[in-house]
Order: sequence, then structure tokens, then C-alpha cells
Amino acid sequence: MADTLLAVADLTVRYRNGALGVQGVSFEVRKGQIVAILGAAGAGKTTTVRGISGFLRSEGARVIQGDVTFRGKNITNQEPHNVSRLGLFAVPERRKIFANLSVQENLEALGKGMVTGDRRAEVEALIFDLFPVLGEVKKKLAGRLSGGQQQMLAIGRALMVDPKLLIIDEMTLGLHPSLHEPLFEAVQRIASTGSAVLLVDESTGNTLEVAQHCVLLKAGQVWAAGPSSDFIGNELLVAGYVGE
Amino acid sequence: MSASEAPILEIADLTVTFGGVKAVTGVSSKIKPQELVAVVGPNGAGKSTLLNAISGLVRRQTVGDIRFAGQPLQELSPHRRAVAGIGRSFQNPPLVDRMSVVENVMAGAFGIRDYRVVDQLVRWRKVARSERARELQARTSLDFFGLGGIADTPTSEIAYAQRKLVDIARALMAEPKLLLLDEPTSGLGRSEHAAMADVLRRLMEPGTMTILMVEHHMDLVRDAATRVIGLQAGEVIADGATHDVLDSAEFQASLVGTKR
Amino acid sequence: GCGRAAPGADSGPGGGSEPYTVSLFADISGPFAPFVSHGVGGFQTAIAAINDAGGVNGRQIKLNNPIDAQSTPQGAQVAARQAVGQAPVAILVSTASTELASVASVLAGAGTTTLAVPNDDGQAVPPKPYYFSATVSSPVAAKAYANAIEQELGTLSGKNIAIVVNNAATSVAYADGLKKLVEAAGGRVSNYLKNEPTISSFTSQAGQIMQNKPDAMMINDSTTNTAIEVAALHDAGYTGAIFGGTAANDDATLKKTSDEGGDYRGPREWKTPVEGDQVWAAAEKYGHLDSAKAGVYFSKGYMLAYALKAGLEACGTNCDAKALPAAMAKASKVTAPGDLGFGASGFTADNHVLLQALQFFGWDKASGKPAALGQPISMVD
Amino acid sequence: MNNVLLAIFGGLPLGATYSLIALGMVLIYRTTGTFNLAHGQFMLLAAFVLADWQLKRPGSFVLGLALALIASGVLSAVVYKLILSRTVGQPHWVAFVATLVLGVGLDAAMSLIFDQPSYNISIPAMPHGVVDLFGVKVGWSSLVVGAIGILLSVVFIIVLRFSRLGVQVRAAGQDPVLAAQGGIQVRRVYVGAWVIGGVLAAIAGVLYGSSTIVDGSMSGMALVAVPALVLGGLDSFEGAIIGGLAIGVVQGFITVYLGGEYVNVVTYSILLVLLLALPQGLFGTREVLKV
Amino acid sequence: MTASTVETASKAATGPRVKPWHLRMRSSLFLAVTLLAVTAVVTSTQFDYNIFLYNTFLLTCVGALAMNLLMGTTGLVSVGSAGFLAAGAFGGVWFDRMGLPFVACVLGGGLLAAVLGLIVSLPAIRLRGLALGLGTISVHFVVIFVVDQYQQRTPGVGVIGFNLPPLFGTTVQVQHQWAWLLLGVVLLALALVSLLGAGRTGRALRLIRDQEQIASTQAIPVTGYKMMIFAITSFLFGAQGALTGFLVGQVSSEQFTLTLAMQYLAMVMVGGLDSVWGAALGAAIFTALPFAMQHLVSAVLGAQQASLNGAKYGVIAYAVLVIAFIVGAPGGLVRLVSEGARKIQARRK
Ligand SMILES: Nc1ncnc2c1ncn2[C@@H]1O[C@H](COP(=O)(O)OP(=O)(O)OP(=O)(O)O)[C@@H](O)[C@H]1O
Ligand SMILES: Nc1ncnc2c1ncn2[C@@H]1O[C@H](COP(=O)(O)OP(=O)(O)OP(=O)(O)O)[C@@H](O)[C@H]1O
Ligand SMILES: [Mg+2]
Ligand SMILES: [Mg+2]
Repeated sequence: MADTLLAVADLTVRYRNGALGVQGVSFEVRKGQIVAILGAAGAGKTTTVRGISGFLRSEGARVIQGDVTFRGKNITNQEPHNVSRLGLFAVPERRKIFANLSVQENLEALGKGMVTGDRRAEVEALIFDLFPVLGEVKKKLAGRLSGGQQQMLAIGRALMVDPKLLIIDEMTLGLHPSLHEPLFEAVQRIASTGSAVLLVDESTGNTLEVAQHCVLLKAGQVWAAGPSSDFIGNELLVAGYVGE
Repeated sequence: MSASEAPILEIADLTVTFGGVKAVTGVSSKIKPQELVAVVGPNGAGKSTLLNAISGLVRRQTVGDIRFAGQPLQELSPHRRAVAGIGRSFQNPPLVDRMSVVENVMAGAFGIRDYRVVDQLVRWRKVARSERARELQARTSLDFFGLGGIADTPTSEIAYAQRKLVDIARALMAEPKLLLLDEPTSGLGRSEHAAMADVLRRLMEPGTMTILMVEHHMDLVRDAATRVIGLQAGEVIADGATHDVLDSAEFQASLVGTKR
Repeated sequence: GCGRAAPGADSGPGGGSEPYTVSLFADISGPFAPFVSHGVGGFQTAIAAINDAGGVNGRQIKLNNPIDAQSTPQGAQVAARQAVGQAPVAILVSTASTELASVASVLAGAGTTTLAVPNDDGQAVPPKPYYFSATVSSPVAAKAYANAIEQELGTLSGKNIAIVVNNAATSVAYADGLKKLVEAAGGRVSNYLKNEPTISSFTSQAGQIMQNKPDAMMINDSTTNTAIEVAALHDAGYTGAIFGGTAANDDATLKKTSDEGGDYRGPREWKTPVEGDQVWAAAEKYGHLDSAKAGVYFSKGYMLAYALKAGLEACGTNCDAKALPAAMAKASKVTAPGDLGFGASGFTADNHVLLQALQFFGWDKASGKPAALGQPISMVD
Repeated sequence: MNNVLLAIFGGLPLGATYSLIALGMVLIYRTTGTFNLAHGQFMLLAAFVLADWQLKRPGSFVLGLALALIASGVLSAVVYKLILSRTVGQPHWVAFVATLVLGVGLDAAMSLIFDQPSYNISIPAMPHGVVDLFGVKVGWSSLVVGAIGILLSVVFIIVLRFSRLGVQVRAAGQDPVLAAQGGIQVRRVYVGAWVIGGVLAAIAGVLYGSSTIVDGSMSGMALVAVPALVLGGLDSFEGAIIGGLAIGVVQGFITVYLGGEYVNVVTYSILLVLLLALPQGLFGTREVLKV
Repeated sequence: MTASTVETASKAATGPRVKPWHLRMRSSLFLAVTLLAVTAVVTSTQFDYNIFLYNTFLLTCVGALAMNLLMGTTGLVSVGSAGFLAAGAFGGVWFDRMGLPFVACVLGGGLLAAVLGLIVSLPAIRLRGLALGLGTISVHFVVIFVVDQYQQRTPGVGVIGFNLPPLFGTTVQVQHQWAWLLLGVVLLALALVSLLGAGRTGRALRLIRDQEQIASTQAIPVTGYKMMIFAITSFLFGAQGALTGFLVGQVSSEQFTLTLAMQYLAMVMVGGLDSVWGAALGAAIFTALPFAMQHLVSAVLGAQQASLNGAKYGVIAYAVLVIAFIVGAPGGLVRLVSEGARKIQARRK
């Protein structure tokens, strides 16, 4: 389809120890869409994200089968900076920030794709509006922030590049509930500008509410997939999630 | 006041300062045995810092008085506090990646001196016996968390949520009297919150444990906690029975995070 | 000692056609290798030449492959044991003195004639009947320095001598010896400075030395340090003679120190082969030109091999490991094609050192070559 | 009084050499998190190449210098590509040991290729005279070394302060994968840093070599400069210069008041105290450790 | 929570990389038996110099085991091992000159090194990683300076160093006796290292290694443990130094170089960190390597080249080998072997 941004076909990722993190996962993300990946702990959500974003080698993993296509280009097993250059930005699991850089520097430690000029002022305003605390601690070393503040910073970094596809793994991890709603709203706003968002999040309800499409993983495979509306209050979801 | 009414943890005017900025400001509170207290509050409110102060990780930056079972902690190093019966888990689980899961859990039992360094060199029988018992205990504990299947997996290879649980299982190995949990459910799905609540209840059952838990998920707090302390900008702004605090309108916005 | 498991006597008798077996160990690797490993080339060149010229007493010399002592005492021990185990008539050694000292007991146990490039300073191995060397011990070398300085200044009495050495045991031993001799002759050691192995400035020290206005100097240091020191001394206004050490006597050092304006003299214990002479040709023929170019250790090895030949000749056709030491001691005159000594070569009776004179060299800017300065300094009383 | 001046003016030129060495090591450390203990070998290679060139073609300099800089830069890039890019994700000290072993191997390789016992470098424009500073005579050449070191660090500080490159470089040094995911051309930044680091080493090697004899012992200089590096803070360019000069002066005082044989032991004792009292050095960033 | 709450997507069986107590003990025991057998074979079939070579391997094993405990298990990067060896060797010399018997000299050398180790552990409490590495370089220079001064100031010793008396007299059997004596020492060291590295202490040390900031919250006295490990490993290094002095018969400050210290770092990395087998294999490789390289070079380039430049090629080959291991097999030889075995097993299934 013309507006397909990301196509994942038969993705199989193997870790160094031989374990298959995911097996034969397929789905698509279209422009303007929010797609959610759901699944229990260890179901393979993070592995899927890694398989797409190229964040594999440092984890000792490889895509051994299947294709990941982004904006028409095959990015399977590509280096992260090449993937990023195409406009894909991933916020990895576990608050990945540069602990020994200040908050401000973290927001600038980005490659060519970083917003400039007026747009930058706009984006920064947006970030500090979403997360006012970050504005107060611009000079602080990121490693000294609280857990939630680090997560805010990680998301803030993603906004600094205006990505075509934004992937956020465990978006609300450690964030106070009062921040959830504005954050989901922000995600919707991003999608509405024609970008797309691939979302992994523990707060299933909110996620399903904002997402158009949903992929439910179980034990490394797609257990169910379809429009989010199908999932809300669905038995299948409960089964896939909790495991009978 | 009966003995059991005496607070197990007594915090008086606790202040933690990082380079001039106060992360915790004049916090005072008494926690009684067998309470399950939830600490809630916005990001950066000082919740983790409070736990760090109790377990002794930010000793130099701390002023104020903390007493555990009547004993002042301020002079005690973190490992002595652990020996005294304070166990904890972490917001970002610090496990030894190059050990198997079960060994990570067993590492939590260090404080139980069933044998000493010297025994290790000479009393092999005794050590072997203790080790077997310890391993069994760890496996049982992993089973309890539904992690029995990954007990022998290298820890570098497990998913994030599993790490969080392993961290808690490790904290339990020392059979602490006071258990500090930092966001036990972050990274767990909503349906797993209920399971966590169940775990917490079962931990409380024998009537020997007191839990102080930092948590953002109000469903779990509601479900499990007997009391809630609300922190904001380092100060206690609410302290009371769970429902009283969670339902009071004035704390809804700032603490609970529901509609503004 | 320990080495008696494999006595070296059975190479002996046999007919005239059977070769003499000779073992060889050396610091082929490790920190000392850049200097001493070239002794191997000298041994090999000379023995190949001797064999081609018909051998000794009608017998060839079979030189075994060199064993690496690795510049460590442990390595030297393994190497020495292996050498003794080969049951040779003689053992050739090209290691530094520490390694040699560490194998003293092994060699003593075997009693096999040992011809070694370094000297042991008469401490670890007290002069032994079977032990022969091509390097003087530090007391003897110190005497040579004192003689050379006296030659330059006319007298030591009332003179200020400054000493600069690398803070390594060997160099310090030379300097200590010189200090004693200078003071005994009525002179004064105005500065006695010790250096770390790597320095990159000598400005402060040069200033300190100049405060005492020395008449002559001794520097016993590495090539790089020597270059820095001479330059700094020159900058500080020193114009007198500087007597260098055996570790800094190569062409590049002589040129550099001369470029910097110092009057530096590097001592050479042996001549080095030069293009066109007999030794150079032999080295080229037998594939050791690289070693020959590398300097004085090649020459030491070369001369020791001819000393061995002299000993074997004196010992006779049926010479064996038992008989050789005594015969060797009689080799008071050793000659070799293209003799490399600065005087007569032969073993001194008291300490079995082959070398008998030493020559200081400076850089001759006009010819772009090193040039001998003054007379050879005799090292025998 | 005279002794004090001797110590200071004797120590400064020494410090200038340390500074120049430290500068290259800081660049590599800051970018790739590798403490490059083969830096001395990079210096040596450049010095050998130039000296060998001058030996064979006396009088010619510029081309030889260019070759020397290229040789060292290329070696540096190759070392990064073949070895250090592959230790990513392993602890810092793995790279530390790798560069140490590499140094040993490079020393052996170079002694095979450059088989003269020693070489000379002469820099045509290098002033040979002596300046008299308050009664202490200091060689011009050491002043030149110091000036070049200071100039180069000023350039680095300006370039990295006033462009986003500085942040990118430090980000790449801390977490290459995360940096790459943010679109930073980590590979280019790394190779660039190694090449420039190699060229800086070459400059240091040529300058130092011109003041002495060039032989294998030069590669030991990098280790001698380590205390300067730690004093300045491992990741600070200003620190490299000031740390280098300071350690140089301290060593000047040690030689004047204690004697040359105490230089290493006293300097390294100072280093130990420094590591304990001020682990991040004068200008370095303190590492954040937080649970 | 029920057993099925946490799904595992792994499709292949994964073995634990680190084993519980009884498996660790079993592998140490296996190593002990192997060493015993090798010693028996070597002493009964080999000549004097080969046994001597084997003896130097056994000595190296002691240090490698100590290094394994220090760096592999506890994560303390030390470049100070040559310093500890020197302290032990000179301690041995010192006690020998006081007229003490052999055993007292060796134990005394070890204890002297252990005291030094305790002093070193004071900075180690605050330093980690690279900083600790640099700190121990400082310690190296200080120790070597002190022993060098001792050597220079002892009359009649200066250049060459100290001589130590031969231990087993001058009989032919001397190296055999040494081999058995040293085997005993290695087995003691092995027992010490593996017993400390397993069980309760072992887990604590690994927690200190990987998660130092929080180890104290698990009731581990981090400071005390670091001091204990430094003291114990320094003792082992010290005893090794003294024994080496007696085996070789000579001790000189020049023997204890920074390169020697590096060797121990590289050794445990090539063999495999946090594994007694890794330590033993590393020691074996590093003892045999110089000789193997010499032979290799002379086979490839001919004896002529070998005598002249063989060692240089050898050093290059050595560097290449070590770097190849560091880069290509981060777990060292032990991991390489175990993963190879696992693969073969997987294929059989
Ligand atoms: N580095 C690794 N090496 C080996 N196996 C791994 C690795 N990381 C993850 N796995 C395995 O891959 C499977 C999927 O893990 P993944 O991290 O993708 O799960 P997840 O769905 O993101 O879970 P969570 O909700 O806990 O983050 C799990 O079985 C896990 O044990
Ligand atoms: N080591 C430190 N140095 C400096 N500031 C710190 C340090 N630790 C915490 N802080 C600051 O103290 C404040 C409280 O942090 P804390 O980690 O206790 O928050 P928290 O309540 O746990 O938040 P979260 O829910 O996000 O985890 C934050 O502003 C944080 O930046
Ligand atoms: Mg995940
Ligand atoms: Mg927190």
C-alpha cells in the first residue's frame, strides 16, 4: 500500500544463546497510524522493537529470517544510524539516556535529523510543556535525575528529531499517572501530523484507546492482531495476556 | 502501648540534600509492624531517595533520624541495616548479568550467616548442605513468582519484567522484617498488577513482614496498601488510610494523577 | 648443581670427523634483546667461517640453534638447562648480566666451558675455571673511565667531575667505581645525578651541574637520555668533554650529540665491522649483515667464537668438555680475521676477560663518520 | 631562589611534551572511552618514518613529515577498525589491556622494519638557540613544543565548544548504540577521533624525537605522561595542557630537590593521592553512579 | 502469581553460564586431578629442563588463580601483580638473610605481600575500573622503587640481585621435587580460590563486581570483602614470588616489570575470566607461547631468520593472539570450548 511506512514480515530474531526472541512476526504501520504491541512479560515486545530499530548487535541478537521494510527500503539488520537517518527513532526500554551528559546536552546529542531553527524552539517548548521538570534541571547531569525524569528525557530526545516513525518501548514506565494522559495525547498529535507511532506500553487500556491497530504477542509469536476496537474488552486479550 | 504497636520504622525530620537541592524535606513518619505502606507522588518527589535514605545509600547527604525497631540507623552502614532486617528492591533492577537467575536470587541470602568464610574453606559438608537448602529456597521463591522456568537462564537473557521480579525475589531471600519496594510493577502489564497484589498479600500473611512500597499504579495501591504516604517535592502532603488519601479530592490531582 | 642430569662429556672422543657440538643461548626476546641478541649473529658468522676454512683440528663445529632466554631469569634457567642437556663441548651465551647470574648454579653444576658476551661483575659467579667473557666488569670499566678523564685533563687532582647515570644497577656500579677513583686521586665529584629510564628534559639538572663548574663529565645513560642530556648541558653553557657509556656509542648518538654542540665521546669496547672489511664480508656471506651493522655485540660474539677456536686448538684433537676449560685459559692470544680489538685480544689470567682495551669515539662532522679520540685506554694493569 | 627557577623552567618544557601527548590521549578517551596505551607507539612510528626518510634523503623534510603524519593517522584508524571497534560493549579495561598488548606487538614490528639501532630527526625551521629566562637557560625548541601544544588544545576547545560536535563526541563515547540510534554517525566520529589522535601523537613524536635520538624507547613516553592526564581529568583538553605543565613543573622540583631517581616514585605517589582525592582530575567530568 | 504469568518465548534450551556450588566444586576437582596426572606424567617422562619449564608453569598458575579471583570474580582490575610478586620475592630474600628456613621465607614473603595488598586495598575501596588500574600502576612504581633501593643499598648485591640457597640440595632429582612441591602449592591455591569463588562469598564477590553500588544493601560488607580479596590474592602472588626466587636462585628488582603485570591480566582474559580452568589454561598458554613461537618461526622462516628475528615475530604473533582473543572471544578459551561443546550437543539432537 502506498501509505505503508513500516512493513515487518516474518520477523525472527535469535539471541546469541540460540533463543528465538520472536518468531515469524508480521505487521504493518501506516502513515498517521498508532500501532500498539501488547503481550505479557517476556512475550517478545522489546525484541520486536529491537529487530526493527537495529538495536541488536549490542544485545548479541540477529534477525535471522524475515524482512523489515521502512519507507520502501529494506532495513533488516541495518546499523542503527542508517535506520535513524531514514527517519525512524526508537526510545529503547529502560530509560536509555546519556547519564554523564546534562539534560540539555542529552537533547542535543543527536545526528543530522535534529530539528533546527524555529522548529527547534517549538519542539523544545513542547517538551518543556509536557515535562515542566526537565526545563528546571537543564544543567543537571541526566544520571542524577529520578527514574521518571529519565524516562521523560528519553521521550524528549525522540521529539527533537521529528521522526517519521516513532517507536517507544514502555512509554509510561515509571511515569506518574498524571503524565499518562498528556503523553498519550502528544502521541496522538504526532500521529496526526502524518508520522506514525509504534507503541509498547504496560497501560493496556490507554494504549488501546489511542491505537488504531494492535498486535498481541505471546511467547514470541503473534497471538492476535487487528483493529484496536476488536481488543477492547476482548476475551482473547485476557487469554493471550495472562495465559489461560 | 503494646509491643506490637511500637513502630518498626520511625523517621523523624529527615532531609536529603543533593548539591544544595533538597530531594526530601523534613519527612517524619512512623510505620508500624505489618503495615503495607505505599509511597505515592509525582516523578522526582523524592520517593526513591526516601528508600535510599532508609537503606543507607545516601548516608552522607542525609540529616535527621531514622530508627528501625528502636535502633538508630544513622551510624549504621548499608550492610548492617540489611543484616538488621531491611531488604529492598530497586526501580531499575541491578542484577548480576553473568550469573544465572537462581544464583542472583541466592545472592540475596548473604545476610543469613548459615556458614562463614572460614567454614567455606574447611567445613565442606556443612557448606554443601546449606547450599542445597539455599538453592531449593531460591527455586521455590522463583516458582512463587512464576519464574521457575527461567531459574537456570543467564540473567542477561531475561526480559525486563522478569528482572523486576527476580530483584524482588532476591530481596525476599534474606527474610527481611522491613521490605522496601521501588515500583514493583513498573514494566508489568495491568493484569499482572492483580497478581502482584496477591503476591504482596501472601507476603504479609504470616504476619512478620512490613512493606514500604513506592508505586505509581493506583489500582495496586488500592488493592494492597493499608496506608498511603503522599510525597510532593520532598514533603509529606498526605498520610493516612489508603482510601482516605486516595479518595480525598485535594490529593487526587497531585498524588493520584487522575483527572485534573 | 642442578644440571648434572645431563653431563657434557660424551661428545668427546670419537674420530676426527665427528664435529664438536656447541650450544648457544641468548636473550633473543625481551628488553635486552635489542642489544645482546646480535651476539648470536657474531657467533654464527665466525663459526660458519671457521668451518668453511676447515674447522678446528680437522673437525667441524656444530653450533646448535640458539635457545631464547627471554631476558628473564626463568627463561635463562630453562635455556641454560636445555643447553647443558645438549651435552656440548662448550656453551656460548649472549644474554644480559642478570640472566647470566641467574644461571650460575646450572653452569657451575655442568662445569662446561662457557663463553659469554656479558660479564657477571665478579659477584654472582666468582671467577670460575670454565667461565670466559668479552665484557669487562664494572670496577675495571670504572678504572678505564678514570684513565680516560685523566688523559683529557692531565690530572684528576683538584678537578670537578660531574656524573650522570641511568638509575639501573649496572650503570650505577660503573659510576660508583668512578666516584671512588676520582676521590682517591684528589678530585671532586661535583654532581652525582641518577635518572629514570625515560626522561624528556634535563634542563633543571644541567643548571644544577653548571653551578659547580665541572671540568669533565661522565654520562652513562641510554641513547635517548644521553642526547637530551648533552643538548641541555650545551644549552646551559657546558663546553668540556663528556665521556659517555657503552649503551650510547652508536653512530646516531655520536652525530646527534655533535649536532647539539656537545663534546661527547662514546666508548667502544670493540671495533664494529665496516663496509669493505673482512668481517663485514663474512657477515654478508653468512647472512648476518643486519647483526653486524647493529654494533658491538656482534663483534663480541665474533671474537668469542674465535677464542673458542683458539681454545680447541690448544686442547687438541680429542678435546672434550672436561679438558677444554684448562686449555681455554691458556688462550692468552686470540686472533681472528679482521681483528676487532683496540689492542691485543686474549684472556686475562685473573678474570678471563677477552677484551683488553677500549676506545672513545666522537663524531667527525667533516667526514660524516665517527672518529677515534685519543688513545685506546688499556684495561689491564 | 635560583633552584626554584631551575625547577620551574626545567619543568615547563618537560610539561609541554606531556601536554602534547596527553592531548591526543584525551581526544581518543573522550570519544571512544578507550584509554590508549599504544599512544607511545603511534608517536614512535611517526618519528621512525620521518627519521628513516631523512636518513635516506638528507635535507628533505616536508614530504617526510607528511608521510609520518599519514602513517600514524592510518595506523591509528586501522587499530580502531580492527580492534577497538570490536570491544564495544565490553568493560573499559578490556580495551585498556588490548592497547597495552598492541603496544608490545607494535614495538616488535617496528624494530623489524626500522632496524638501525637509532635514528635522528632534524627539523629545519626549529630554532636551536637558548633563551635566558631570569638566569635560567631554556632551549627554544621546548618553547616551540609548548606553544604547539597550547595552540592545538585551544583549537580543540573552540571547535568542540562552539559546535554540536562536542556533544556528539561525548555521547558517542558514553553509549555508542544509543548515539547511533539518535542518528549520530558514530563510526565516523570514532574513526575521526582516532585519526586525529594518531596525528597528534605523530606531532608529539616528531617534536620529541627532534630533541633526542629516535629509538624504541620513545614508546615509553606515553606511560610517563599518564599522571599528567589524570591530573587534568581524563576527558578534558584544557586539563591535558594544564595537567601536563603542572606535572612537568612538579617533576622539575623533584629533580632539583630530591634527585632524578625519585621522579617516577614521587610522581606516581602523587597520582595515587590524586585518584583518591580528586578522581575526576582538575577539569574532568565526574562519573555519575546512581541507583 | 501463577507459573504461567511470565511467558518465555525462548525456543532453545539455554544452559547457565555460571554454576551453583557443587558444579563449581566438581570442575575445580577435575582441574586438580588433571594437574596431578600431568605432574605425574611430566616428572616421570621429562628431562630436567622440561620439568623446570613445567615448574614455571605451576608457579604461574598460582598468580593466574589469584588474578582470576581478583579480576574475574571480584572485578578489581589490578596492574600491581608484579609489585606483589616483587614484595614476596624480596620478603623471601629478607627472611632468608635473617636465617629463617625455607617455609618461613615463603610464608613471610606471602604475608609481606598481603600486608601490601591490604594497603593497596585502601584506595581500591574508592576506585573502580580504569582508575583502579591506574592506581595500581602507581603502586607498582612505588614497590619497585623500594625493593630497588633495598637492593642498591645492600652491600655486595648491587648489580645482580640476591642469591637464594638451592632448596633440595644439588641432587639430580631437584626439579622433580620442586614439581611436587609446587603442585601442592597450586592445589592449595586452587582450593582457596575455588572455595572463596563459590557459594555465599562467591555470589557476594560477583555482586560487588557487577553492581557495586547496591551490594551493600544485600548485607555485603563491600569494603571488608575488597580488603580480604586484595589481601588473599596478594598473599598468593607474594608466595609465588618467594617460591620463584628459591626455584631460580636469584632475585633482582629488574625482573618485576610492568609487562609482567600485564601478562597476568592478559592471561586470565585469554583463558577465561571467573573460571579456575581459564586461569590454568591461561598460565599454560603464556608459559608455552614463547617457545612455541620460536619453533613456529623457525619452521616458517628457517633457523637463520629465527635466531635473528624469531623473537620479534614471536612477540608480534603473541600480540595478535591475545588481541584476537580479546576481540573475538570475550569469554576466553573456556567459553569458546563450552560454547563449542554446546553447539555440538545441539547438533546431535
Ligand atoms: N539479551 C538476550 N539474550 C537472550 N535472550 C533474551 C535476551 N533479551 C530477551 N531475551 C528473551 O527473549 C524473549 C522476549 O523478551 P523481550 O525482552 O522481547 O520481552 P518483552 O515482551 O519486551 O517483555 P517485558 O514486558 O518484560 O519487557 C524472552 O524470553 C527473553 O528471555
Ligand atoms: N544522586 C543524586 N544527585 C542529585 N540529585 C538527585 C540524586 N538522586 C536524586 N536526585 C534528585 O532528587 C529528586 C528526587 O529523586 P527521586 O529519585 O527520589 O524521585 P522519585 O520520587 O523516586 O521519582 P520517580 O517516580 O521518577 O522515580 C529528583 O529531582 C532527582 O533529580
Ligand atoms: Mg520489554
Ligand atoms: Mg524513583
